[in-house]
Amino acid sequence: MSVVNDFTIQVATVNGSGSQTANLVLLRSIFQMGVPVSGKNLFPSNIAGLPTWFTIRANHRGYIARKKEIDLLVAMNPETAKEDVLSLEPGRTVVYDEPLKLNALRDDLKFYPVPFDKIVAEVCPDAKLRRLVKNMIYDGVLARLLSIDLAEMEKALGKQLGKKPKAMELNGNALKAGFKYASENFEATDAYKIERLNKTAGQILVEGNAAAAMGCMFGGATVVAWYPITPSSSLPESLIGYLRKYRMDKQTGKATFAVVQAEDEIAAIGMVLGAGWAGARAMTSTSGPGISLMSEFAGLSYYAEIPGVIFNVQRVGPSTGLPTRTAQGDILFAALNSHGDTRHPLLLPGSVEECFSMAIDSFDLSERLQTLVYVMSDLDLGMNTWMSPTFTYPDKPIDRGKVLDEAKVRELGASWGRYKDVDGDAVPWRSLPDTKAPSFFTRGSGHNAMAVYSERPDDYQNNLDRLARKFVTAKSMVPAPVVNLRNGAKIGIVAYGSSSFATEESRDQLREQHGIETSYLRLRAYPFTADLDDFIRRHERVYVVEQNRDAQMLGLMKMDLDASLITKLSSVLHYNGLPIDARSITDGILAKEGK
Amino acid sequence: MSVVNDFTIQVATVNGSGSQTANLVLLRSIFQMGVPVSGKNLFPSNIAGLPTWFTIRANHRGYIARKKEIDLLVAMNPETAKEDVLSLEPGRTVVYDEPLKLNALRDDLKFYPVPFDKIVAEVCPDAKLRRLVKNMIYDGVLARLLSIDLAEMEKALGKQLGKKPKAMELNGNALKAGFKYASENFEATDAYKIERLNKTAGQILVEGNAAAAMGCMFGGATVVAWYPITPSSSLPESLIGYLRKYRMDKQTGKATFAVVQAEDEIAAIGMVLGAGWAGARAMTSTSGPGISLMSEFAGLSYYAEIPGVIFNVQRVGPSTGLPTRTAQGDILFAALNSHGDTRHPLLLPGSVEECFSMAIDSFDLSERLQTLVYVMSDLDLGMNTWMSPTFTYPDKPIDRGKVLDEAKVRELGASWGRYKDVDGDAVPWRSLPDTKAPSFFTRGSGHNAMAVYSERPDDYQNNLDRLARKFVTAKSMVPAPVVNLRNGAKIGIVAYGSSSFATEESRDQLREQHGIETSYLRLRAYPFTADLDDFIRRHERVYVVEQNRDAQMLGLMKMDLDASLITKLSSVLHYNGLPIDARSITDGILAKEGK
Amino acid sequence: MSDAPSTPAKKVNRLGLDLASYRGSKTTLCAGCGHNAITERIIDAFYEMGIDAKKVLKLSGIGCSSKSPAYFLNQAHGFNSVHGRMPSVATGAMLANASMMAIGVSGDGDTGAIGAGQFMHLMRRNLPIIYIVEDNGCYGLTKGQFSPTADQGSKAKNGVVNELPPLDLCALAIELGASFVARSFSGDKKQLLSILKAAIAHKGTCLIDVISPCVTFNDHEGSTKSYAYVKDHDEVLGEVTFVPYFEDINVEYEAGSTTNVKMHDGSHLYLRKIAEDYNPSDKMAAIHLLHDTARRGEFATGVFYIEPDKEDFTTSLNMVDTPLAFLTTEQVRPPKAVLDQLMDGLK
Amino acid sequence: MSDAPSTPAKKVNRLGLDLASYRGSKTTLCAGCGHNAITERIIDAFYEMGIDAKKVLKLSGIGCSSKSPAYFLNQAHGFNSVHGRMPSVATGAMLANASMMAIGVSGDGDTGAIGAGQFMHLMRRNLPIIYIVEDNGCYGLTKGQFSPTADQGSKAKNGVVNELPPLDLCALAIELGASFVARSFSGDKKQLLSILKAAIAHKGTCLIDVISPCVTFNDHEGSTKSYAYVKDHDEVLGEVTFVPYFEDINVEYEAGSTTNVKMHDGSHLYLRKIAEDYNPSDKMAAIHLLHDTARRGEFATGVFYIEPDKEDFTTSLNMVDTPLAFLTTEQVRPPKAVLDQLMDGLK
Ligand SMILES: Cc1ncc(C[n+]2csc(CCOP(=O)(O)OP(=O)(O)O)c2C)c(N)n1
Ligand SMILES: Cc1ncc(C[n+]2csc(CCOP(=O)(O)OP(=O)(O)O)c2C)c(N)n1
Ligand code: SF4
Ligand code: SF4
Ligand SMILES: [Mg+2]
Ligand SMILES: [Mg+2]
Repeated sequence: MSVVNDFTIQVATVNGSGSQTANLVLLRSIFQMGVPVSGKNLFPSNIAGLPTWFTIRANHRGYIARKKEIDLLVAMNPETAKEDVLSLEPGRTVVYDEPLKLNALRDDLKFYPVPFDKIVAEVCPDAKLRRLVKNMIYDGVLARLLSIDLAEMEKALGKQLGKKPKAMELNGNALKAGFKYASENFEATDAYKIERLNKTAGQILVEGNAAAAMGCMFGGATVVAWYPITPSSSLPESLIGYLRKYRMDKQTGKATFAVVQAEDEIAAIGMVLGAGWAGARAMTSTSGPGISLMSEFAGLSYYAEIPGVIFNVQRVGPSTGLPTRTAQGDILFAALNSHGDTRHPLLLPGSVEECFSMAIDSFDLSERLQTLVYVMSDLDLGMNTWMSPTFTYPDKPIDRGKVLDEAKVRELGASWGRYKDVDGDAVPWRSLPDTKAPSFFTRGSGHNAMAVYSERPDDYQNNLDRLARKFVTAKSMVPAPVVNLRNGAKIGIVAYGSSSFATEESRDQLREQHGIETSYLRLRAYPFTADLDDFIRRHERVYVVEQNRDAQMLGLMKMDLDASLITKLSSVLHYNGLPIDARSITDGILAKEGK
Repeated sequence: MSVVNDFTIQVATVNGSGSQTANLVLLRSIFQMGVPVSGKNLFPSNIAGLPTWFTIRANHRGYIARKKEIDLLVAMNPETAKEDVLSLEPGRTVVYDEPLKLNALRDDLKFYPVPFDKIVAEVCPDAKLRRLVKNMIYDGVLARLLSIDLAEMEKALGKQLGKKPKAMELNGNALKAGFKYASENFEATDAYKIERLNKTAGQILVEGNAAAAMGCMFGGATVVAWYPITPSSSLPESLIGYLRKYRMDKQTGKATFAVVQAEDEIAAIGMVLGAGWAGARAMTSTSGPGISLMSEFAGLSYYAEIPGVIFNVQRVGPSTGLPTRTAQGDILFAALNSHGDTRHPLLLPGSVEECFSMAIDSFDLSERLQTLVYVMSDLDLGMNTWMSPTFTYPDKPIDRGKVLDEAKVRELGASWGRYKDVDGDAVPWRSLPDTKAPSFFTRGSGHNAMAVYSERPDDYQNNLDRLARKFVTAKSMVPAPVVNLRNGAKIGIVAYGSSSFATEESRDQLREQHGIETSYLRLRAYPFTADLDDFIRRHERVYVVEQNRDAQMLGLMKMDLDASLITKLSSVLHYNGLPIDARSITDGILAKEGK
Repeated sequence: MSDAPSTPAKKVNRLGLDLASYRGSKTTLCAGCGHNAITERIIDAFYEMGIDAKKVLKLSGIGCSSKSPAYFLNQAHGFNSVHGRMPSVATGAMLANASMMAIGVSGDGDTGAIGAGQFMHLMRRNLPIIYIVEDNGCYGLTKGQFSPTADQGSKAKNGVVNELPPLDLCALAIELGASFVARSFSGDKKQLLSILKAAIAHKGTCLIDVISPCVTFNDHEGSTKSYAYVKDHDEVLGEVTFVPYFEDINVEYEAGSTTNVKMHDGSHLYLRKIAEDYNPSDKMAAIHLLHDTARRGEFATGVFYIEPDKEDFTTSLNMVDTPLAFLTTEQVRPPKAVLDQLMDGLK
Repeated sequence: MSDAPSTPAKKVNRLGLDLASYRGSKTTLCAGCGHNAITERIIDAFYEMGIDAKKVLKLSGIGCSSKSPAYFLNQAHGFNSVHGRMPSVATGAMLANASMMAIGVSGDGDTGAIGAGQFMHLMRRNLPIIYIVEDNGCYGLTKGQFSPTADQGSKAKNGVVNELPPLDLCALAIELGASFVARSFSGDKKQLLSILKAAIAHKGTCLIDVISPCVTFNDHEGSTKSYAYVKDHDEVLGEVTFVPYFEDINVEYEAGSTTNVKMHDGSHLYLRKIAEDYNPSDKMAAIHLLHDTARRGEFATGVFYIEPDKEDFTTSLNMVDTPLAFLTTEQVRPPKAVLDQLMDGLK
């Protein structure tokens, strides 16, 4: 009996060897057959020549988180082939480059040797191109082994290569040659199979960074200052593409945006604050090392109350660390980012869909609160390929918050003060240059409510207190958590961001395999809302799932929550640089439950 | 009846007007009379022309924290004179510049008008010098009013001016002229009086930054890289003076140190890490904005395990804030300083004496742990003048920690790995360049225990886990808290750093004025030791006293402590930029106690 | 009232504004600080050029110098940002609203030390800004430490000797691509005013290095940035007289050997040469002059280099005319059809 | 064993070490990357100069280029620090142990963008270091974005055009005070080796800008940093032959118009001039040459500037001979009497 629509394929290659096309074609062809999929690329921190693993998970129930176990290995990389094969569970399948002779390693696996070089030589006369085309052959082999419709592969290839007839032809031939070789040499296997389903209609395949970039465009970002860094770069780079295509003024052909590749992250955030101060919707995108460098400016923005959006596509620490490994490791640092008493709101997208929608919302939130907003994505969410429902067009116009217009200037008159709380929500009205509103001088904390220079202790403390109250106001503006309560569940789970899909899958495992019902609260923002308190109160024990060592979100929760609630909390942590998987969460919870 | 040896004098001047000498002479003359004193300078963030207040507290019980109420005001600054006078409690004394006519403002104060310009014209023929000498006159007036021995003032003046005969003469004359004027014009007042005591023998007067600088010299600092910033600059600047005097090699006249004024704080910390890596005892000194800029390197040092010492003389946030206002506001940010999972040990000097001793210890601690150590001073401790017992010469030689020497290389042989835990304390052995020990390549987290490049999930996680264990080892190396338990006390107080003196005074107030016994734990380091748990366990309610808005140390405690202990904790906070005072703590505790 | 005695007409500029309208808050710098004199000249220049202060953005880093923007043009929005980072803040602000005129004030520490990288990249971008370095060879606000423009061998009050050669910000600015590079002295009213007016008319980066003595910390022997020293060693490159387009061409200046530079806005700048062969459009000659004078321990002053037609950064970004800051939802949010199209491509 | 057949003597240098002793780990850069060729030349140079690798510190920032130190001199301690901050790390390391020789490897992004400020100040200090910029006009490791040395007008693979003029790191280094400034091309084995050897003998900052094509991201039309383009436009300033002090003066080189530069360690460097009047001790001439060639869209290569006697930073600090890293408690802790004296002063 074969496993249908529920297995994981891993392609082990070397980076720079051009396997990306083959992998995406494989992914997409399964998707086109209506079977939910996700693709994860585990790549090294160099450009070419080091081991890379692309993992495709197909799952009829729609689980799209990482799964630990590999069911089918495509072993193209001599360097890792042995270890890759040795780490498989018994009974699994290996497609491999024939000269590697991997079949000698174990006898509890199914081996399919493929003479890639021989086949590619036949279909690709130009020797220089063979390296690129070779990978397409394993797609053909897999089409045959997994019963994937070859036509779907060809369609996917077309989508991937676009209008490049020569490339289409070469790759198409390689695909067919692989299929043919498998048909002729391997008895039809029953182990793993893709069968048509109807579970991907209305769905898209997209990376979180591209989704966020679309969000930025529709969110009305006007100034983008960035500095390249893995795994963030593809966000601004996608955004540049979208802006150049969709944000040029129809009449004049001129840009409704400015994008600057800054000289570093300090300059990037400086430009964002300068632009935000002068009235743009400004943003930057970076990763941990950039967040570190932005700390000083972040503090200034908090006190001077300047809007701006920072996308933090998180990777593990530190700098000179592993830029291609994922983590949710900057939570505490971002929330507290700067010396002195400082707090920043965080948005926590839990899907590519939310990368899109929260990108849009982040600009409104930032302008309404007049403070920096951090959108905390991560490498897994940002750079991997996720299935998602199509995105929803925003139904509200852009909200620029409390910006003085002529009417408001008349209304407030002399009572206006840049840092005066006239509405009781601790959010003052701001005045933009080049308008009819009064001008003012912007500084850090050395000012009174009227923005006049002051070193008075009372002015300083009053301002600090108002800023604290503003952070309370923020609770009413940030997206509430998504709560799923189960009748009678004693256990609650709190998770956020890219841990969400694995957490949902883990809840199924706990219920189905261990008879444990759990409720779930998915955080979507910091500061926390009262929903969190309610949720914890309703449950006996609450597990906080995160991808870092130091239980960072739990740390933030402890700082805010009533001590009686804290006694209920404990952590399930995953921090080896790989995306979290459901089994790790399930095992973590079972262990703490004493099971 | 007069108040003897227990009052506060405030001199209100304009900065740049040369009042520092007069103020220190006044301070020192009281000190010389055996009466405990402390001096605090509240100065603006500019160089000349803005209001400055110098406050001297004399207290026979030895309280040296700030006291809120002013008993005797010397009003020299026309700009603030009115507000200064209006804010006094009834019955207090005002010495003022006659033309200001302050006596018209209130009739519940004692006023002593002094025609400073007239007097100075008589004693100082050179008109250009009068501005400088004028202040000495109020010292003379006060000597008379407070019964301070004029000879002690002259002695203090000698100490201050050293071997400058002309300056001595001019200032001495002004002093005498003031004394004479007061003798002739004011009836001997009884309100406040200094009487000789014997409570300053064996004590010194010193600022925390100078004390820390001495500690750095005796601690064997060899590389100092710094960037000017208030209120830190006087630490490295004092250090330069000490090093040039006491750390030149006798035989060759050459320096046993290198001091570099770096181009900014990023360069300063980079130099510290480069030097620490190559084997120096390296340090920098900065304040909050510098800590923010050092974040990226701080993370690298945590993972690459490079020693170094950072003195953080804290001021309020943010940059462009109030550089001349004090706070304990960088606690959380420093402890967590960098993206990713990172923790840094903090030393928390609670007196100028500890500024000295902890500076010495910080280098040993940093080298023993092979990590950055933050010494968390602040403006109040660092720049104000404190009475202190004389400092103790270190009784142990310098401890450079686990540095491979030839014997150890032979012993460990091939089993050595730069990041290998051979001793079970999670602290590996390090190898320095230019020794017989093996070389290795230093990177952030992309390495295994042998310092070989690795992107393996298990290597990464193992290393993170070892680093976490190393932080546990740190608990056995950092100074334990100072605990004072009171029989039957239900209330415990936790404080640290410059809050200590006010906290001790507040305990006396609580006991003597409100009948409340309290125990006290003074934190001296992060990570916390088990003493803290014990202390909390012993008490029903524990108040954590800090000088920041966000209860930062409490936040760190919550992250570490068992939830059952957290329920006992609450905060007493002071964050208006002025040094904390006992009354604020007492009131804060009383309010929470419902009294 | 109609029967009020007639008063002499208040002197006003082309906008009908008097000089006072161009002032700022009261200075909190030391009496006699060179920075205050520069502030005065800035006020004069904006007044005389008849610039609408509401169209000006004032930006700075941190330092005594960086406090100055609070002391001029109260009608303009100002931003005292963080140490060394005025260039990036100014860049962002000008992107948000490219119709504004930016004036950035920095110090030699702010620009030459912590801000060196941002300084370089602003020059390279040729951002339209008047970038004034109030150059006193020391860190005034932190009490007199050496800055990177301190003279080699000069001695601070505490006896420490500066062993490092000074940065020449003008030579660097020219090398880096700034399109208007000048130096003056805070005490030279006439020259500084002319240069500032010329800078106001130029579109692109105007780097003006103004020697500005710190009377408190750097006015000691051994420092070349003290008043006395500068007065003796101030080599005036040429007198600058500026003819703004809204005034008669008929300005008083001596004829002679002049270079007529056509400014961005059509106005002209005449340089009176001292060196017979000096040409402000020749980079190499400018660098040469700077090196030569520096070698002699002198400061050249004047406008060293102008490239009036060099494209500035905001122009190169091809933005719509409406400032980005004021675009509406309709202008910045593509229609739903675009989202649909994008979604289709991902199905 | 004594009866083993005799093998031909392994080629060794003056320390009796073979070339292999100077190698590092296997490169993980792209095949054909210019950076690898530079690594090879570094190995050759240290081998030929007979330098004890244990006396070398290898330092870098972040980037493909900054990975290089792992690929040479395995016997040396290496430090792959953070992006753009190699200069400060190197400075600290050399203070800790001034007896070492430092080699820093950086990229054009690492040095010209995020590291511009530290680059400036290292040059200004004349820190003794061989500072190599592996200059490919792009950010290799982050996949090919433009760096500040990318040519104006060149087009990245994604179609974005670089509108900004390139920084000339050599001209800047000369302006800033580096005492040895050169440029070469990663593919020019002979010249690069000579320059490296000369740099090894020089004490002070040796800035070597090595054009090093990125075969993966920048080897496209429009980029002047690609192999093909550079080969066509590579203007060789002069052949450099180095005579190290431990070898015979008798080195093969053509006689002709030469400048004999006395190096810090007593050895000599001969430059063969192409331009008749070129003199590597003349700053202005060097800057002139760089501007001229740059204007023509060409790269000058060779040693542009040498100031052999300029005091280096570690020397100016007047440190004791024992490296600070190895001072004992007795050497760094003054006796109790000093503390007593200090305490007395505060009583
Ligand atoms: C990140 C940071 N580091 C240090 C400081 C302290 N600081 C304030 S102003 C200044 C130097 C000012 O020198 P300069 O720019 O020359 O201005 P001046 O006061 O001489 O006019 C420094 C170091 C700071 N504000 N921020
Ligand atoms: C603070 C920080 N920002 C960004 C990055 C990402 N990053 C790594 S290498 C690099 C640029 C490398 O370019 P270059 O120095 O020219 O080296 P090349 O790879 O071209 O040799 C960048 C931006 C980083 N590591 N750290
Ligand atoms: S300290 Fe110097 S630079 Fe600062 S205001 Fe005073 S004179 Fe000016
Ligand atoms: S990406 Fe470019 S710079 Fe990086 S290793 Fe490859 S060829 Fe070299
Ligand atoms: Mg200055
Ligand atoms: Mg590069």
